[in-house]
Amino acid sequence: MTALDPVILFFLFGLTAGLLRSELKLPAALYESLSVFLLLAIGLKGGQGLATQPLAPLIPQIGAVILLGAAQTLIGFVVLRSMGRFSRADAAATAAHYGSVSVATFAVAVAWLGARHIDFEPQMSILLAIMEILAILVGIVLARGVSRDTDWRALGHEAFLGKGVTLLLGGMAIGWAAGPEGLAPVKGLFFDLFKGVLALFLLEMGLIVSRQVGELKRRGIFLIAFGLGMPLLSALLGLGTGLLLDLSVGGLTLLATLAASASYIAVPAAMRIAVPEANPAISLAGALGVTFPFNILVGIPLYHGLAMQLAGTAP
Amino acid sequence: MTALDPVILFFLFGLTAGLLRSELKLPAALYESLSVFLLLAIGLKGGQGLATQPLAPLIPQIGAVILLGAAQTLIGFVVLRSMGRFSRADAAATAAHYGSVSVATFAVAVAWLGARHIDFEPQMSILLAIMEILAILVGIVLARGVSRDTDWRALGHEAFLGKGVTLLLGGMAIGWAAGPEGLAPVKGLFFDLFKGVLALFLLEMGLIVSRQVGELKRRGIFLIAFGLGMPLLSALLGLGTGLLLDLSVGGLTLLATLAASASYIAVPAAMRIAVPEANPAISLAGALGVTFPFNILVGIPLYHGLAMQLAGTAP
Amino acid sequence: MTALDPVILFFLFGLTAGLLRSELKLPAALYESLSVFLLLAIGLKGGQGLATQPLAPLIPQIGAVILLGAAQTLIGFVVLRSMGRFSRADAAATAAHYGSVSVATFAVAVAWLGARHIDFEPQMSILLAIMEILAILVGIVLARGVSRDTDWRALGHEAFLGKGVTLLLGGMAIGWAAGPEGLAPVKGLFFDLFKGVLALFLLEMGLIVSRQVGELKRRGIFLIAFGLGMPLLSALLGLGTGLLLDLSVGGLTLLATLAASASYIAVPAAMRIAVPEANPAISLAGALGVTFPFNILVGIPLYHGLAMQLAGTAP
Amino acid sequence: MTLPTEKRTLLTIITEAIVEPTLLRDLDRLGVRGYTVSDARGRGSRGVRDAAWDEAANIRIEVICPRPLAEEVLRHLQARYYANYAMVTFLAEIEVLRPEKF
Amino acid sequence: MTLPTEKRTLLTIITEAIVEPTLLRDLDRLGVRGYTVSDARGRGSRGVRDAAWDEAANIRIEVICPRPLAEEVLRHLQARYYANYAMVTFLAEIEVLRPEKF
Amino acid sequence: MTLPTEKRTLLTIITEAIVEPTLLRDLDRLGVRGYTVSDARGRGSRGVRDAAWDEAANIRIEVICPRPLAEEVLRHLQARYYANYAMVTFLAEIEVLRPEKF
Ligand SMILES: Nc1ncnc2c1ncn2[C@@H]1O[C@H](COP(=O)(O)O)[C@@H](O)[C@H]1O
Ligand SMILES: Nc1ncnc2c1ncn2[C@@H]1O[C@H](COP(=O)(O)O)[C@@H](O)[C@H]1O
Ligand SMILES: Nc1ncnc2c1ncn2[C@@H]1O[C@H](COP(=O)(O)O)[C@@H](O)[C@H]1O
Ligand code: NA
Ligand code: NA
Ligand code: NA
Repeated sequence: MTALDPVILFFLFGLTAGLLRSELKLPAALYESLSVFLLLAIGLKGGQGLATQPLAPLIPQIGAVILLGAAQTLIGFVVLRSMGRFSRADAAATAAHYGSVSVATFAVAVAWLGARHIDFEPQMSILLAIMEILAILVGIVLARGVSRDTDWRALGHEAFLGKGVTLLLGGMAIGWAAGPEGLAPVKGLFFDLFKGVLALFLLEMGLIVSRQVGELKRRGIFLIAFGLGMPLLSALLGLGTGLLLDLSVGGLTLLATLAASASYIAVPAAMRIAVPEANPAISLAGALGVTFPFNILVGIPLYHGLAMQLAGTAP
Repeated sequence: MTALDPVILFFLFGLTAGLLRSELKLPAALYESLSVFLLLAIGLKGGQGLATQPLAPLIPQIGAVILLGAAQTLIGFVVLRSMGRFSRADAAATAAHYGSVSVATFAVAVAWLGARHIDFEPQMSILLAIMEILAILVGIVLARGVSRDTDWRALGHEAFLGKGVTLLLGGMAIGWAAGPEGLAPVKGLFFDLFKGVLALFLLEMGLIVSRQVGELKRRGIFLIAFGLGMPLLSALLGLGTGLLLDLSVGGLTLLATLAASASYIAVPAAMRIAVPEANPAISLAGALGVTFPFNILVGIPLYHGLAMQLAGTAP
Repeated sequence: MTALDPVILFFLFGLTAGLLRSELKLPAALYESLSVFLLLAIGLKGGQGLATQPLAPLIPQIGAVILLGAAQTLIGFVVLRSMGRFSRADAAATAAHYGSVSVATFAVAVAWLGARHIDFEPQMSILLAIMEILAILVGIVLARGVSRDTDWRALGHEAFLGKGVTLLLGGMAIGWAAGPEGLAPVKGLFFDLFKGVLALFLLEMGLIVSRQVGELKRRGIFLIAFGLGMPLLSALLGLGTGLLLDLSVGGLTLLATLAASASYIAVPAAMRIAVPEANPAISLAGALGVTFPFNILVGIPLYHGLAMQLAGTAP
Repeated sequence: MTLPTEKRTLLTIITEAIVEPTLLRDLDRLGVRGYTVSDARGRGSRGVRDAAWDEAANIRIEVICPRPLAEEVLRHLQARYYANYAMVTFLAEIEVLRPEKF
Repeated sequence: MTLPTEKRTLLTIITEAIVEPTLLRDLDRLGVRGYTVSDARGRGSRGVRDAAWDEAANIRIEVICPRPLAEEVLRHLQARYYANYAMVTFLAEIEVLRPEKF
Repeated sequence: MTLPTEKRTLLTIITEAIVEPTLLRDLDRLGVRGYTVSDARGRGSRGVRDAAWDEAANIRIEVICPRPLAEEVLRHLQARYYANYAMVTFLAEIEVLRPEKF
């Protein structure tokens, strides 16, 4: 009944242009700038929300999503090893992608909820950062085992001081320190333009996703099945966790979306260095070529529907 | 009486800085990003207009501008061959520039009409895309003749899937699918910032135009005369076509501007590949060094004045 | 009592991320684009202010800041030569940095005053440009002496047609020609987004400042002392000059800030070419590593407090 | 122990950015196994190309291959591009480790 | 009067942008005195890398050094990177003016 | 049939981005017929230059010319830039097709 969100239309446009082999190409610096903007904006929004409420309830929530992320990564690993017959390295790297989160998917869900005036807990951005950090650590441990000579300092640096996590946490710290009033002067840039910037970003995402098609064809049906099944399972785990944490319908939807989403920026980069024998094309084809479009086109409304039923507020 | 539009002032600033050999230089990625923005925004605006009206009247209009563009290209070719003694390749390539359209000129005209609250038909952006596509095809045919081994597939790809046409058509499709309400969330970026972005873009255009002066000096008076005369003739053809199509005063002005404008992005790139023996410096010196400034400084108000007289609504 | 401005928080975030060696890095094209934007916006604001008032009082003001800038550069030179035992080249280059101005510092001061609804004279942007031009000339003369073969044309080109000065003067000319009403269509970009853009810019500034720490450690205490003492002294000179010119409290604050600030873009580039034997790392470590943070964190409120006392309007 | 390197030819092509897609397709067709492209600007007999916008940008293509293939590519470039495009090419002798790769 | 140049080896490495920090750290450790990095894109046995985003971007690293050090670096790259990363390396003979610098 | 190539010298200069305009003017004055410039970053005796902003960016200039001219340019660079700027230069032997062009 409701028309497609324009941000989704931008994604479909990019995808179509890419599949038709149009010469359309955004400058790399624009893509990077848009992603800096989105990470900061999400951090700022979360941070300013936190400024207006007590931080204590955060502690159990953080603990819960750490368990959630770890569980997802382990389940993914087992499925990929046993059913997909992936090598240990490939299974660990791919599982780490799915145990982590996609900021673009999160942003689309935030925009989707915003368009429907559905509130959610501000700490969702913190949980986003935590799941991103965690999955990198778990993925590396899965691939390597924990040996004596694990360089934990380098690992921690990789996980906590990567570009995405830095921008999210920094944005959150600023938002928290400034509060909603303090942020008013920069609202014109970071909040009012959020959806437009997200739309442009998704145009580029569509172009990038269109390049995964070749790899998907090569890998066949298992990767597609995993790319669809894993987010569904993860969303259910996310909804379960959210119910235990007593989240609102918006919070449930977002936690399900976070769980269902798969990283395609921070984790690939970290895995490429930490587990070099894993083939990055496989994980990316799954996370970007299947799971990302599934989540933004089908997943988010679905998870929201389930969240309403579980919260007993079905319309 | 009315002050100069700020977008024009930005153009003059860029031009002056370039002529004075200032060290001012915008990053190439910024220029590219601004042009992506303008093409998308024009497409979106056109598309959302189309969403609110029947598409049937479009068909005769499309047919008419195809004839208009083809006529302009042929006239240009004949003039350049006979009066300018251009080689066949140079004449064809330059004529293709003038048979096509300049998105920047169109954007300035849209801003000019907007500042005066003059409405126009939303399908002008479609006509823009059509004229851009067409001139590439006609130009190539003029230069090559249609031989057996014309690679029509490559040609069509070049014409329909170039960056500019893709963005225009994609923006239009999104605008049409979302409609004015659907676009509301991205309005803050694509519509509210339109004039500011156009101003920055024209600053860079001024810098680029300033570099054409050397070539103009080398080529002498004929190129300047052609660069002034061709748009005037084309504008009259455009006005005539617009009257037949029963366009509003705003629509007449825009169609005259489209006809008068000469491409300096899509067509040069296409001609460079398809007609490599043509000297690109000549066409660019004419289109950018003479016709573009003439149109935005003098042409648009002039065409609007003529449009009002022809429509019998002179103030 | 008042919370920190968000722009300052962005600076502190960048500084912290840099000191922690985060992988955060903004694309170079973004940094350049933001600085183009800020220079234009400051020019436009100043220019539109000038459009509404007579230009005659400007003449003594321009004369006064020329003397102010020259005095600062000379004092800096003498101090660096005698107390710092700098080589003639290093002393001249560093003094030129301090005799000039920092546009970022000026922008933070403008935002700071704006947030407190404190008015100031629009010609401050002109004085900014003048001080920037002058310090380059004085610095070169100090380092070289004025010999027969001084290439005054090249020098003038360097000083007047550098990127920063061109954008400031061009923006001012546009703002002046268009006036506040004329600028309305581009207000959405250049004025409404000003603080957000400044915040992003300061994030990058924080990252850049964090890299000066190594050099500061190497150079020891004198450079830090100079980097703190010189702006304080300059601010007093600026306040004195402002009182003679009968500026408002806002104008006094801005002139003190201008005097106190040290260039880190235009002057380093000019000195690198004109005085190559000077070590650029020293001047930058002082101007960026000490003086810039000092001015935006401590200096601006301090200078404003002094301005109020001197103007006899202490709250 | 010195490394068992083998000689190959490095062909470098500096030309207009606009021909990148066409030229790379040509390289594929001629049997080149790989190439590297970077952005550049410059000056030559066709004037200054300062990369301020796409029309005035250069690229720099490097191809490592056996000498005969390098010469074949050069011959193709000479026939198809030299007359009409800003283009400079040169050959250099280099050593590689995995000769089967190039 | 000809210039008193001396021979050195230029080692060029073309590889994935993602390994830049790790690889530069390795170079430092191996005793390299300097290097130059630029951005690139390309095609090779691991497919097209068109630099549309970080994952698909290449870099081009140049190191001027004595031949033995170049070979040591190459041996390290072969052991540590060849199997798992898109990477191409080659050596060329060059002449420099300040031999003590490299 | 082998191609009729001729030997020339390729002079590569890696230096601070800030000197680009001055240096290119010098090259013109010395009679160089063309050059190619690309952006770079790096490390050397003057520390890390990571191109995060203009002050810390490098460029890489290539000039194809006859050996004597290359040496003349080098001598000029040595006299005018070596002491005060981050700069590395090297010469390589290459082959070109159109000797009259360089
Ligand atoms: N002598 C040269 N040395 C290095 N690069 C050159 C030389 N001549 C030309 N180039 C490069 O090749 C491009 C095309 O050269 P041309 O066809 O001579 O205009 C120029 O824009 C330069 O980037
Ligand atoms: N024959 C070649 N000539 C020049 N560059 C190459 C060649 N083969 C590969 N490359 C470059 O090296 C990168 C990695 O190559 P590969 O490991 O073969 O995928 C490619 O993306 C190209 O940029
Ligand atoms: N050994 C080297 N190999 C390759 N590039 C170098 C080397 N040494 C210095 N460079 C480059 O030249 C620039 C200036 O070097 P320097 O003057 O030694 O600081 C550095 O920033 C690097 O980009
Ligand atoms: Na997940
Ligand atoms: Na036209
Ligand atoms: Na100062």
